Amino acid sequence: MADDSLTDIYGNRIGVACRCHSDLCREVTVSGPKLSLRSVLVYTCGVWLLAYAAFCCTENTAVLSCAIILTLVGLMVYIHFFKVDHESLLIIGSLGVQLSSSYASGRECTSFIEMSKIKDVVINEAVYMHRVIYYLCILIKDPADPHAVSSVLPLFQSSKPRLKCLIEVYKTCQEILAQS
Amino acid sequence: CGVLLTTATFAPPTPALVRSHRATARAAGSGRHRICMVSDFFYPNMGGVESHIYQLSQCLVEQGHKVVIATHAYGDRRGVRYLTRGLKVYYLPLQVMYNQSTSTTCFHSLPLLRCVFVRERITVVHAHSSFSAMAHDALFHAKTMGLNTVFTDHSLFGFADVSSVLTNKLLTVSLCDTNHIICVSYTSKENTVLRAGLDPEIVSVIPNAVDPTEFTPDPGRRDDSKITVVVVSRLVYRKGIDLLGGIIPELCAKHPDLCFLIGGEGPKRIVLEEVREKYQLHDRVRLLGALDHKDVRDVLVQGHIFLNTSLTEAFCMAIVEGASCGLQVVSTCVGGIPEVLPDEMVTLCEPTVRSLCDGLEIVIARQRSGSVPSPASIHRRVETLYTWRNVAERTEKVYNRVSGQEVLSLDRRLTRLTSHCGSVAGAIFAFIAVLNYLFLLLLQWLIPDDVIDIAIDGSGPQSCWTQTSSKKGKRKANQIL
Amino acid sequence: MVLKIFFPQCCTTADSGLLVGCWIPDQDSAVVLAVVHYPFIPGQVKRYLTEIRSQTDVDLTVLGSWSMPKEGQEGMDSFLKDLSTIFPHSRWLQLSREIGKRGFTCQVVRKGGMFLKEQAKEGEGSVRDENEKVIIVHYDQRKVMLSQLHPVQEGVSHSKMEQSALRAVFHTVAQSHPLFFIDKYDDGPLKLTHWQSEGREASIIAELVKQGSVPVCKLLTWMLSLWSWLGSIRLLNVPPVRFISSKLSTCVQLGYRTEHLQTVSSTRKATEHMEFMRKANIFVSFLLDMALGLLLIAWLYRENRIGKLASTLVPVADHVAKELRELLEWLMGAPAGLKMNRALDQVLGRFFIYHIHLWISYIHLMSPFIEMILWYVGLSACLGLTFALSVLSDMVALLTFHIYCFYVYGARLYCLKIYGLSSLWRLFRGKKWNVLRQRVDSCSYDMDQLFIGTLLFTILLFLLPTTALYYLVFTLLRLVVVLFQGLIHLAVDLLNSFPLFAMGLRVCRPYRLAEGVKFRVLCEEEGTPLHLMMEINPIKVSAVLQYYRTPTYSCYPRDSWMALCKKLFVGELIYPWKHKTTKTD
Amino acid sequence: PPCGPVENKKVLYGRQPYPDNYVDRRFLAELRRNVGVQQLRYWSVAREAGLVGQQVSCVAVFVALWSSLDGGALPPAALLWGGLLAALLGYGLHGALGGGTGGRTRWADLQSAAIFLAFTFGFSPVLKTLTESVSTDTVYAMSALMLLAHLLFFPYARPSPPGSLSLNAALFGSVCLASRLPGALHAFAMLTWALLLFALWPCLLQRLRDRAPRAFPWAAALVSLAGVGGLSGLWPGGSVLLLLTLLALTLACPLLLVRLQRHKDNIHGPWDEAEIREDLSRFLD
Repeated sequence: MADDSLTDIYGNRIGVACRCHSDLCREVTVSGPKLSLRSVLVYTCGVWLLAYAAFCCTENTAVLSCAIILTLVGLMVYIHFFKVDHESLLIIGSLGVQLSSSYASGRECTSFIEMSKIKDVVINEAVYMHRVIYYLCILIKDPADPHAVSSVLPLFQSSKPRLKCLIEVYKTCQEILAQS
Repeated sequence: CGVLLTTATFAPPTPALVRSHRATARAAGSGRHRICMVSDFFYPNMGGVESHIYQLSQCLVEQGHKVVIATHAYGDRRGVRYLTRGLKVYYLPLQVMYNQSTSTTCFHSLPLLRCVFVRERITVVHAHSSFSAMAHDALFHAKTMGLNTVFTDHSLFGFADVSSVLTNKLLTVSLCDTNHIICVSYTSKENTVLRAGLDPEIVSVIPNAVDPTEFTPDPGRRDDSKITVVVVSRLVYRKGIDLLGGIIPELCAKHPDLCFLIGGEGPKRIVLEEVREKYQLHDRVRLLGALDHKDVRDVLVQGHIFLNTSLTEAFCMAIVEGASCGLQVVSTCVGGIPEVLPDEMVTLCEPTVRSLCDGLEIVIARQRSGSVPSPASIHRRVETLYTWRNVAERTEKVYNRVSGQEVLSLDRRLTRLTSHCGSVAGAIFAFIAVLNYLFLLLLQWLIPDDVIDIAIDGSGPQSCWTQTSSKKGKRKANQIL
Repeated sequence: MVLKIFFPQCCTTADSGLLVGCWIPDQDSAVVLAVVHYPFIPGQVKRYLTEIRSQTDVDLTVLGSWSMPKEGQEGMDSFLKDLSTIFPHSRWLQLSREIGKRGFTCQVVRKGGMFLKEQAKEGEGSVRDENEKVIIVHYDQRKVMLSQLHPVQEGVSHSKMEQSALRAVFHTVAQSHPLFFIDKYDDGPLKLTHWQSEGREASIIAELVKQGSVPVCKLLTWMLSLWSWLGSIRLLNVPPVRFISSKLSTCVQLGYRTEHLQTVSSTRKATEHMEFMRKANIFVSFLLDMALGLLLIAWLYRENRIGKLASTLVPVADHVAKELRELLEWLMGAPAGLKMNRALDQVLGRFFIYHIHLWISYIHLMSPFIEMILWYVGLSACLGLTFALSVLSDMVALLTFHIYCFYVYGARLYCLKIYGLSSLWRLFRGKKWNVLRQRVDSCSYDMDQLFIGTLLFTILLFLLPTTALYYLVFTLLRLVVVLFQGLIHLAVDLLNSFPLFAMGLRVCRPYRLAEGVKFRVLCEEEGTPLHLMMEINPIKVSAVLQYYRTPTYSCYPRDSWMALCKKLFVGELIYPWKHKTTKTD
Repeated sequence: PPCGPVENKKVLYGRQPYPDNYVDRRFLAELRRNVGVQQLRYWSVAREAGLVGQQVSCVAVFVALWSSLDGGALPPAALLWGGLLAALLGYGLHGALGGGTGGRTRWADLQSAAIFLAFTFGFSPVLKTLTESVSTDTVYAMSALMLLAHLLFFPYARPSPPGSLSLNAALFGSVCLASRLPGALHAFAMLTWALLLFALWPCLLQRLRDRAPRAFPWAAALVSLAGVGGLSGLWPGGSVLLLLTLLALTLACPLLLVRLQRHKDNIHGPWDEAEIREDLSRFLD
């Protein structure tokens, strides 16, 4: 399923890999665009130039050191908390679905949803940032009423693949869900 | 993260289906249109415009057209929903300003509406109601994007005061380059032609309709030991509630067996309450408060006479509904009302207490003598007068005509605006049109059309809405209606 | 159906034997708890299982067999199959490991009825179920046993609990706690492999501490009951005393501390997780508080710091008074070129200056005793840092009482003016406020009403700037004091409510507080079932704060900033505390 | 285009033999222009405009009085006596014109008068300090604004119960002006006159207009004359300006209105919202 033509909703290329561990267990990994060195450099240079301009005006070296610390901390915070490297979805038949997203710094956020709580996996439409997009989501059962949906959990929130990719993932999910 | 959730779901489309969508991306002229209805007024709001849009869309879907509806978000109801037969409704998050109408800036709604038009591959944009800012915005954007436009006017306007002068100017601007306009009655057509300075040839008269199966008579429900007059309307000045406040004591004094059943809510309720208080009519005048659409029929069938006291009305759906339930109709003779029902089915009066009382007395006397036709026969007659299928067929003709026309290019549009709308307003709106076009170019650069996913059709020739695959959507639709 | 077998990590290298564990009803999963090694006598195994079953709530059974082939030990298969006839079961698991392979295979033998037995010509009384798929989930027995799944569900009956396989697994492993305390090296008749609790010796010390804490707790409880009896006697419940004590933060803090100590010292064993955590949190923050308080005392009572403090206090008060007097004099002139009403200005200014005079003479009257008061007050720190801070807050409140008075006068005057002006403004426009309909109605006034209303309106309007300026200045002063007090309250609240124990647990033993689990695919070998590793997903730090925060008064919703600004504009009084008590009374 | 003997009926039920956008010759046949527009006559308009003129003059009279009091040309006692005389005369005239007292007894009138006098007298010393720190320009600007507001919001159609906003604005302006006067008695006299001019005079004028329509223009002319005359002693340029304004208001503006009447083009048709012409409040009272 490694397809080069898959893009996210902004038209950036994304990588999608599907691993088949057994007929009960699939893992789909969607990796967004890598942190580009160019943009990092551009931002860093921008901040430093600003700092240098401020330094020329104020003649205070604290401005420069401040700018350096600011860029470093900002980069670290961005890498650690915001920049998602890849998101993966591990579906284990009759056990549950595990969502994990790894950040560029290597931090990983994982959550596991048991099969007994999952009502279905569906493709849905939503209004997002002045456009209407498709997204994949898990419908969570209402514990009080097994036929009702208590909440909706969107998948691939940061990579936001387009419909073509979503349909592939959807089919994979449905295959496993149908078995159990 | 700002994701707004929707509730409807659908089954997986096969890849072959998706491909076929792409292949027929611009298959206009095949007799099947992809229509986007835009209005601020739609369910869960209730009223004439709302049910017009819904019923018309349903009939068009039945004819094999693809229809989507765009409206603004109502409270929690935002995102995308599906109604019966895969009719898709976009509840877009636009700010509501006054009376359920959104604010207009001519720009801020462009990104969302463009996204809807592109992903649904819309060919005709059909806007409804001149009170709806979103409808005018959509017309403006659709023309910028080179789509054909149709506008339906549901209301009448005067020419006397300052506010109507301003709104008429805006209507002139909005309609001067719209392909076709639909009015609901001949009076409404004259009014619209005068207000917007239009060529009457591009204005069609297509009336509203009533779903006759929803309004069936049930003579067993009414109490024949007395005579009941039913009024169902919003209790506002324009509906002539002040007149009603004069009629009630006059007639109740004369006829001890007369009862009034009044459904609806509004600021003029206080007038009716005061009348009821003063003349001690608590057992004979019942105020039911706001009614759900589904309860209207149950109220109507309890009465013998339907009374309409409106002071202005483009096309009065209420009297058709009343007649469809087999009631005798008494109405004021204003606006398009004389065109609506044949003379033998309605008693028309001047909008004064005296005249309305006289009209009611005639009907009461007729009712007493038993010389009125039976409710069932009246219903059978009304059934043939207005049907949504007829409305849809006539609207379809308008679409066919419109889709053959070319949309004005920007330079011709500017010429039209400046020549047609007066020098000042024309210049201003020509400038706005240019800005809007530039904004569209910017959006197309930021998110090119081919990055926007083509939506899976819920209705139309390639509809994936089938009985088996859409149980959930069906259930949701039933909850909505 | 898919069968899930939860297999402890420590048993993967165990010798061959019987799998002991339990089936989880409805969920189609089995939890393996231990392996019983050869040789054993079946009767003994059965007796042992019933013994354990009586100790725990777990329905412990023999699940199947485990074979771990070693060099020179072949041909166990037939023996293992024979075992299935000895122990009653509906499904018999046969897990076997092969030499040189990491994964192991599993066969499920389902017991058939008589009919099936005849059909299957093998004559073994069982039928192999080929369709059944198996997932083997490895888990760390110790971590699973000790961890607590969140959100905590306690006191909820099993029927109401959501049907969750994982929760059931965690519950089972935690319940079979007694199983793991049987020593590996005991010369019992059975040899088992499972996670082994270590350090009996350390637990002896813990036991001793537990035993010793009981009389301490009893003593504490008795003292506390005495204390609360003292608090409940009639004298302290007279309205003014109660009002004052509810406004003094020291008294409030005293109340909290008593309540906390009562919780900690109750001799009843904390059986439920939340209760235990609450006790532990309170105890740890109490200890920290005491330690900080003692540190403060150690610093304060050295090198005559109290004396120095006292000697600076009076000049500071003098200085403040002088500044205030200057401020008032500035206000009585033409401050910032504003157009004030001179007569009103003078009256207000003199009134306030007189107040300052009163206050400063009171301070001077007190000055000989200040050092002594400070010395005694400083001792309160031995009750904990929170007490010292609360006392400080109260002292600030008392010492800035004049500012509070100014503020109240200013606010009342201003409030009255605003109220009058707003209603007269409506009269000015020919409107009035309809109380019944909650809206502004138009109204035709009499001519004399209009005349007097306008006269008053004019006068009030021209006097407004003067009052507003006084109000503004004193509100700013008051806000500074309130801000200071608020900071102190925040610190006290943090010390009181911070779940220190839970936080420590989260940092040092992340598996103890679990948000859920995560799975890792272990190995994929042809012919073996899917092997997953189940790891504990520790709870987020923010969630720890949310769950285990000791509730205090700051948890109640506060005024929003908009509401505060509106109050300030209208001239309502603002306080650092909530009017919680007045509402409930 | 269909052509046949079938006439296109203007009804919506039943199918027509024409397309939906067909325009027949009766299209816009019911359009009416300028329905029910009443023709204005110059002199009646001018007569009504006299009311506006006299109200402007009232303000001028008030300003003239204040100015002469401020300059010391007029002693406050004389003004008070004059006020008393005017009040008594006016009250007598009001009574003489009859037409019912509107439910007010003499006792109530006396009470009101007592309240006016007591409050004004009580507050007039306070007034003096009130605007002390406010600069004179500000006070003048505020008074001018308020008197202008009085003129703008005055209920010219029916001046008898004076409109709250206009009366209040006038009183506010006069309090501002009175606070600039040298003494408490001055302020008291000024406020009394404000009351006479802005509150009581319109009532009398309304009574005059109802009962003695012939006397009304003369009363208006008298006030106008008083305004012009009063101002001429203090500021001749101002009086000329006032005279011109009065002329423009009473003579030129009505002429303009009558001339513009010809260009009126009001469209009416069946789409107009029906008006309720009858008085429906009779059902509720």
